[in-house]
Amino acid sequence: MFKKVLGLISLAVLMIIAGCSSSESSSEGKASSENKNNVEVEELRIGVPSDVGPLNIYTGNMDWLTDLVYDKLFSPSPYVDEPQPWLAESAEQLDDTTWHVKIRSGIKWHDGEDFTAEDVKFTYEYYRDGPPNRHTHHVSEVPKVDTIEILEDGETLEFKCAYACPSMATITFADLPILPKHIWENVENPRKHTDLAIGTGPFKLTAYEPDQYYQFEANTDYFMGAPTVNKLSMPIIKDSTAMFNALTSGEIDTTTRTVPAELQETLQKTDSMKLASTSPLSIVQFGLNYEMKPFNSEEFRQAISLGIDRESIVSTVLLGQGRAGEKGYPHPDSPWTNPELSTPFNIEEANNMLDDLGYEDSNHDGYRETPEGKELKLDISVSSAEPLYIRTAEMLQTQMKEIGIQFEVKTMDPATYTAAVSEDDFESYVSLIGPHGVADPDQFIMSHRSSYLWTKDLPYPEMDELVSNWMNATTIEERKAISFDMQTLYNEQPTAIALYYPEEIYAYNADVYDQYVESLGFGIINKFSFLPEEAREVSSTTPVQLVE
Amino acid sequence: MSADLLRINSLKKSFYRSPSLQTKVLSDVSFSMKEGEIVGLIGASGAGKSTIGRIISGLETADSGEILFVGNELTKMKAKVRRQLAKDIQMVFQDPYEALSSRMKIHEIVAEPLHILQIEKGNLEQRTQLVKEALRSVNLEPDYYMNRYPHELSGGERQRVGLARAFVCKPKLILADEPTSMLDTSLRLDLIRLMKKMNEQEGTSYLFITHDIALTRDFCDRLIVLKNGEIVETGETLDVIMNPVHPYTKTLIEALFILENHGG
Amino acid sequence: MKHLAKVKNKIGQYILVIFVTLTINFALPRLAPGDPLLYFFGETTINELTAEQKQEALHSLGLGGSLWEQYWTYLKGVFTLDFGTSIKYGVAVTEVLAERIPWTLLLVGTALILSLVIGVSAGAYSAWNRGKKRDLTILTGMLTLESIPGFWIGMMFLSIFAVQLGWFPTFGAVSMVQDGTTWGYIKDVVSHAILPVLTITLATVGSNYLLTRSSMLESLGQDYMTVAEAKGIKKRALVFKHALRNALLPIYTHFTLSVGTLLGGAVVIETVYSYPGIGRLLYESVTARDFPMLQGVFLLVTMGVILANLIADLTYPLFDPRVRNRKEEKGEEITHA
Amino acid sequence: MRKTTKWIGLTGLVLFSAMLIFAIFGPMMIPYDAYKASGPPFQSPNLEHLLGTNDMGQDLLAELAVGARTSLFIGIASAILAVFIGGLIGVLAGYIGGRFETVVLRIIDIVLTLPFLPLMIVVAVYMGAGIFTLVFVITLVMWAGKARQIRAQTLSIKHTGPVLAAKTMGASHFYIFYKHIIPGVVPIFIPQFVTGVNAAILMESSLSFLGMGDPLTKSWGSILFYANSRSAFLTEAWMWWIIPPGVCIVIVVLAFSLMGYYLEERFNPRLGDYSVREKRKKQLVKTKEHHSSKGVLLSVESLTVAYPKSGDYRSVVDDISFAVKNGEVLGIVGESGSGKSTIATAIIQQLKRPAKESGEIYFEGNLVQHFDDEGLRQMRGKEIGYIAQAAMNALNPVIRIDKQLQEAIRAHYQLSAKVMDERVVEVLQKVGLDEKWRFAYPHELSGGMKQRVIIAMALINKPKLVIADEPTTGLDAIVQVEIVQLLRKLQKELGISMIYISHDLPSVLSVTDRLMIMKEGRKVDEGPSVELSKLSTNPYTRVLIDSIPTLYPKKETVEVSR
Repeated sequence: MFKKVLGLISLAVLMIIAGCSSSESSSEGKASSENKNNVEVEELRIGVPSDVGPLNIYTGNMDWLTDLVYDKLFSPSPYVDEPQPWLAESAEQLDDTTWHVKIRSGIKWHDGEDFTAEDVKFTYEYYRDGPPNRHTHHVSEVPKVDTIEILEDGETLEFKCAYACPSMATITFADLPILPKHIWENVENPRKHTDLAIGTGPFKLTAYEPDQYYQFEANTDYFMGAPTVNKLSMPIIKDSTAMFNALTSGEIDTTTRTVPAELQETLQKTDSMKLASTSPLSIVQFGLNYEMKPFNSEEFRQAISLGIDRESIVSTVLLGQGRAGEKGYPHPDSPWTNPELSTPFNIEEANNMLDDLGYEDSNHDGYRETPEGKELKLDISVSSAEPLYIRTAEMLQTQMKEIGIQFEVKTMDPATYTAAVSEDDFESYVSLIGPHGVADPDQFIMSHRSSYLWTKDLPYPEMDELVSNWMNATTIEERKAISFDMQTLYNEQPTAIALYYPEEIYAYNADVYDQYVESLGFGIINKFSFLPEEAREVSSTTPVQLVE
Repeated sequence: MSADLLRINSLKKSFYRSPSLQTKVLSDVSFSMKEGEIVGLIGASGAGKSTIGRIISGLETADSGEILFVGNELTKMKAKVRRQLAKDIQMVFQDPYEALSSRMKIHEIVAEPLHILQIEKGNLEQRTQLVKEALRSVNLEPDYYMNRYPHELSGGERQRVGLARAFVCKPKLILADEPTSMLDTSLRLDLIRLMKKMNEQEGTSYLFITHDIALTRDFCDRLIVLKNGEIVETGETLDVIMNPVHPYTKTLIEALFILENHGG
Repeated sequence: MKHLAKVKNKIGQYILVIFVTLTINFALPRLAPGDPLLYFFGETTINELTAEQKQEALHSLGLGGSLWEQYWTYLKGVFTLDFGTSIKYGVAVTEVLAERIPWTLLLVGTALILSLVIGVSAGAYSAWNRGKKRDLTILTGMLTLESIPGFWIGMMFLSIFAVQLGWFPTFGAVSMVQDGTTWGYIKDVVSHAILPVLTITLATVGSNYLLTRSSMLESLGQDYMTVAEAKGIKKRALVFKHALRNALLPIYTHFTLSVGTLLGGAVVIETVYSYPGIGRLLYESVTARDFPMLQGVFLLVTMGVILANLIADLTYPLFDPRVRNRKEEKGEEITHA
Repeated sequence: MRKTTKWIGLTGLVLFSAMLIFAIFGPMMIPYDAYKASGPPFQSPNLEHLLGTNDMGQDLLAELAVGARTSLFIGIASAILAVFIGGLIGVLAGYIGGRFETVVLRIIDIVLTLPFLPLMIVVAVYMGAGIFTLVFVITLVMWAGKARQIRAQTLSIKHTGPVLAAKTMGASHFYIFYKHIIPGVVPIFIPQFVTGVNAAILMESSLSFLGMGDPLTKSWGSILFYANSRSAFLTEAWMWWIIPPGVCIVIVVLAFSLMGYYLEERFNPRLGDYSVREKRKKQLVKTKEHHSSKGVLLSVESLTVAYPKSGDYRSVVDDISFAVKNGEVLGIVGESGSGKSTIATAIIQQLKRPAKESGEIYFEGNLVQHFDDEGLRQMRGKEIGYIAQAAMNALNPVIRIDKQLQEAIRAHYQLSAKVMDERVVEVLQKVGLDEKWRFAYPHELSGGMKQRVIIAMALINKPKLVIADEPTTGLDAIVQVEIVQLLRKLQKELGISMIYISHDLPSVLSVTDRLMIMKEGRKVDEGPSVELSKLSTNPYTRVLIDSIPTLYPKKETVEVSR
């Protein structure tokens, strides 16, 4: 009886919801049919594997998604060689520490307010002084922006850095989304700001239902031209199988979840499905706790690196869909990475190094003991939600046995794993690091200061010297050169060993939409894929590479 | 020391469910028994007669009152000491199908009191002897019955096993709670006779709880009639049967009379 | 009245249970390592933060202060039904819950009722025909059903009915785009719900069936059945009025208990079908260490279970007149039979 | 029926043994190490790898065999632990009772609301992911339910005869505990264990599937975890990567379910021995016309009823013949087990299965064995009233008295509610019950009152024959007399025939016209009641008659003061 009542209530609730949403969708329908002029596709459905809230910069990190709503001064990202002005009309470096940026005029926020230089000034100051998020170190630390002034014309801003900042335009300007001052100055606690994001970008966020979907509508007044898609619907589908089920059954048109190697063949057979290959600028790495024995020894770390047969990991775990991490860290496709880097596989040398270090198998159990004669057994921590990395770790375990080092794989739930890694409560781990970590050169410096790759408090004279040289360098070229040296140094004794550079494959239904472009590090689902030809040309995007 | 085997002084007992609701089961019951005496406790269902038995045997505690057993105050005893007295007070239950553990063999069942009271501990032969003796005293051939399970026995045989269990440690007092009510007519007298025999041979006393006055006639020395938790009449068995005083006793007897005379 | 005192005592005990459970719910996620900041900032950024910055961030999320302070805030939140903002979703916890509850009720509620109806009728039918071929056929069928893991059924259904045959959608509770009519919406909701409902039903019907069967057999063997049959009443009345009504008592208890459990227990099925229910919300929140969200879900599930328990306790007398005014507590027999 | 039950149990055992053998010997027989790559990844089945390989190139068959070990271990270990812990706590709670019990019960409530997933994570953090963690968590979740059920069982044992007896013998708690409570509870441990194994195996697979198990240990759940995360459902790999572990789970769980079913059917006394009687087809009813002319209402001719016992059929009623005339009261007397009640149920054709019946029963000259179901239904309650033993269970406990009475009318007559209620009031008055009791439930009545209701129910349609099966057993003397008098009065008033069955000779003598004495299924003596009681020379009859205890020995004549 009780259940029946509940059932009726829930049915009633459903009816009400039905009423509400149906009225909503019908009104939307009318609106969209009115301004259909520039539109190529009415609606595109993109499956996304996770969500990040109502696109508050402070609470979620999914760059390609926030990018749809927000614009940056430069575009597309810090991961390309030369980002181009976007919200900025132009930018010039006056001296080592001063930049002038002129913003475009006539741009409006999604709520109709005018976009002004005030917004830019506000945003940069907010990032610098306010609570930290993933972007803030680009103004508060590397580089450090001291003052921001709006010049008399009201459209030009002057940025003054604390020390030389040659890469402002290529990195900072290309990375920081601009927030609307009129909204954010009233936000009391940015982390509890739950309103839907308002930006200047090509798409307006019209609905967000946690764990269910995002809905975007084209910003037809977009300053780079009206988007080619009128409506973006993004159901959130966590499970990989469910996602590709939806794709094959035609319920979604494409997905940001990349196609696993084992599925490639099946999807390729599906009519109207096209597969595009991209380089995602990410690395799957074998992180070592450089603060503990035996990983505190540079030679030991190097021996480990020499003992890894990256090629066989790629062929087994990825079925060849990726490149072996033999070009070290950071990502070799980034313009900021030294192309000469090399992390070879050489068991003999690894063995010799370990012998020299005094790690010998004194009890003949097949594993080396420490120089003190104690048993040596090391853990590889890995998140239980990442079967691919578990497999990778299992392969590492086998490979390390070849050079006599005993490793044991330890799985834990994702949050426990991340906590363990961030609190240095691990011995080694396998995980993925994305473009922000391995393609943004400033981040490489940050990582060395923050304890990610190294920590400030631990002496590392060679690196410290390079870092201070880097700080003092005033041109991008100079910095690049120093960066290359730092990278060479780093890869000789890596604290995080690059295992492989995954290649990511996107599948999409070409019958519905076939205008995708790749934006380096973002894959094919990025805002430029939905902008008209002119806009794509401005930013350095590349046509998609189809998998045959 | 008094000559009384058992003396009950103003026993009271109620059952509580909540402060507002309590059922009086016994209100101020007093009586006594002499050694070797057989006393019948008569009453209809709900009169409280079983409760008296359960209180004496320690299955329940009284709210107030005294129980003197050979001069020992039972209610104030510690459980451990109280248990020692169990040798002298044994109980026979109403339902022969329920009272014997289906998992134990007959000899185990009969030996259980010995085991519990640690009589002849370690002397297995002596124990077996006692068990056999007890079985014989209830006319069960030990060799045939010892290794059987209760479910292989008829109701009458089971009740005799129950009796043998009570006899085995030669108690002074046996509380027999309607031992015959579940038995067929022909078996009732058998059981009564066995009990009587034990009384004559060993001087065992019985507190015989029943609603069937007819059974008490040749068995009990004295009757106590209980109604709604109060004693309404006591006296020599024949006296009570022949000259009931209390109307309740009269009704009880009349009822039987009617049955006996084929409906009168 | 006597009944009242008992109810009071019972409610008192429940309040204690609720309190302890709430405390466990508070403590449990905090005992696990990791905090919501990791989810918030991501692995790279969190390493760049100083201890003060982390503290500040926690504070701004309402998770600052000592454990006692947090506990106090939590308890206050429980009573005012204000759990704050979900860290993961950046939306008020109550809002997320309000959105999820109808879906869970629709899914689990329908499945529970279906499973009950099917299980009870099959169980009763089977018991009535005990030993016959049809009893054994149903029995083995049900036992087999009960042996299949729910997620496995779900995956198979999804592959066959949604992907291969394309009869049903593969994910979610409702399509994002509607045709605008109420009827269309209902059709859409139903088509999304059919497979998961069926899966939960199949996964739970076995236990309802077995319980009904054995409890039916128990009451079929009772003396009152012989008496009722000897009255010459019709077979239908015999089965439904006499046997089933008695057999339903343990089933009712089982049912009320499973209401609460299933509320938070359909995680796996909801994951398979990407259905936005409470179970999956719990799973997601645990993974993200989204404390405010977790607390909200916990409270909901706990209250569901305890409420179901309480309802079972209090309504049982309606179904069984014997416990309505029993003279004594269980096992305390006053007089002999 | 027993046979099929046995077969079902056996099937379960065979399935389980097969899986056990696979688990024990499988890993030895299969030439591949499940933990080592033995071929290229993602291979479909071939001669080398019968089930293909997984994403690491490990042999799937080898994985399955090793997984069997893990899954069985987790299932059995968790079930043992949960039953053991739950059992101990449940037994203690049930036995000790009082506040301790309340506390335990509330703890169980709390445990049953524990959020499973965070619990799993917390435990995994402190114990590390692994099979022992799984066992621990599953036990932690499962023990409470077991404790609850085992407590209930303990409660029922606590008040049984043997325990009370031991108490009066002065047994210590410890003694009672290990000698009576534990042996009494342990039998239900077995079905609890069986369901526990099932639940644990399913739980393991679900947890592993969600990735919360131990992905490094091969179990059926973790195989499915990898299969799912490596898209096996989307490719044809599901046939060899998903079906086999799923089938393994089903086989083991089913095996335990089947064995559990067998144990339940075999050892749960509460399930009773109910089984449905065959449907009766319509056939021409054989008649004996001459009966009615002689005033014979019922005649039973060489009735034999046998039940199977140890492979053979044993007669409980053996070649019994008798007749009941109109208005006559026949008494059937005998010890319990002499077959008296079987005769009663045979007359109304309600013998429990699998009875074997021969001989003929004529009611009003018609052979009742030839009645179809509807014909029997018409006869029952309308022509023949049945008064069952005054046992506690003869009335349906959840239905109000008036409903139960009305139902008896409605089965045969279509009357308005008002008329029916009047009939109910009337018949209640007739059996000497205040009409207000019709609104009561059976448990609200005393034993004597219940018996009156049952009599009322049997008489409500004014049947021609009433069968009273031990109507006074278990009632105390005063009530017995009242019931006996009532029956006789009603019988005379209504002029009905009656069969009065009892082992209580005095009450029988006072009601019946004729007596039939039975022993072990056979008729040993028959004759008019008074004569029989005084003159019978049959030794068995004499024993019965002589063993009647009398208040007033025959020679004495005492006046009872009224």
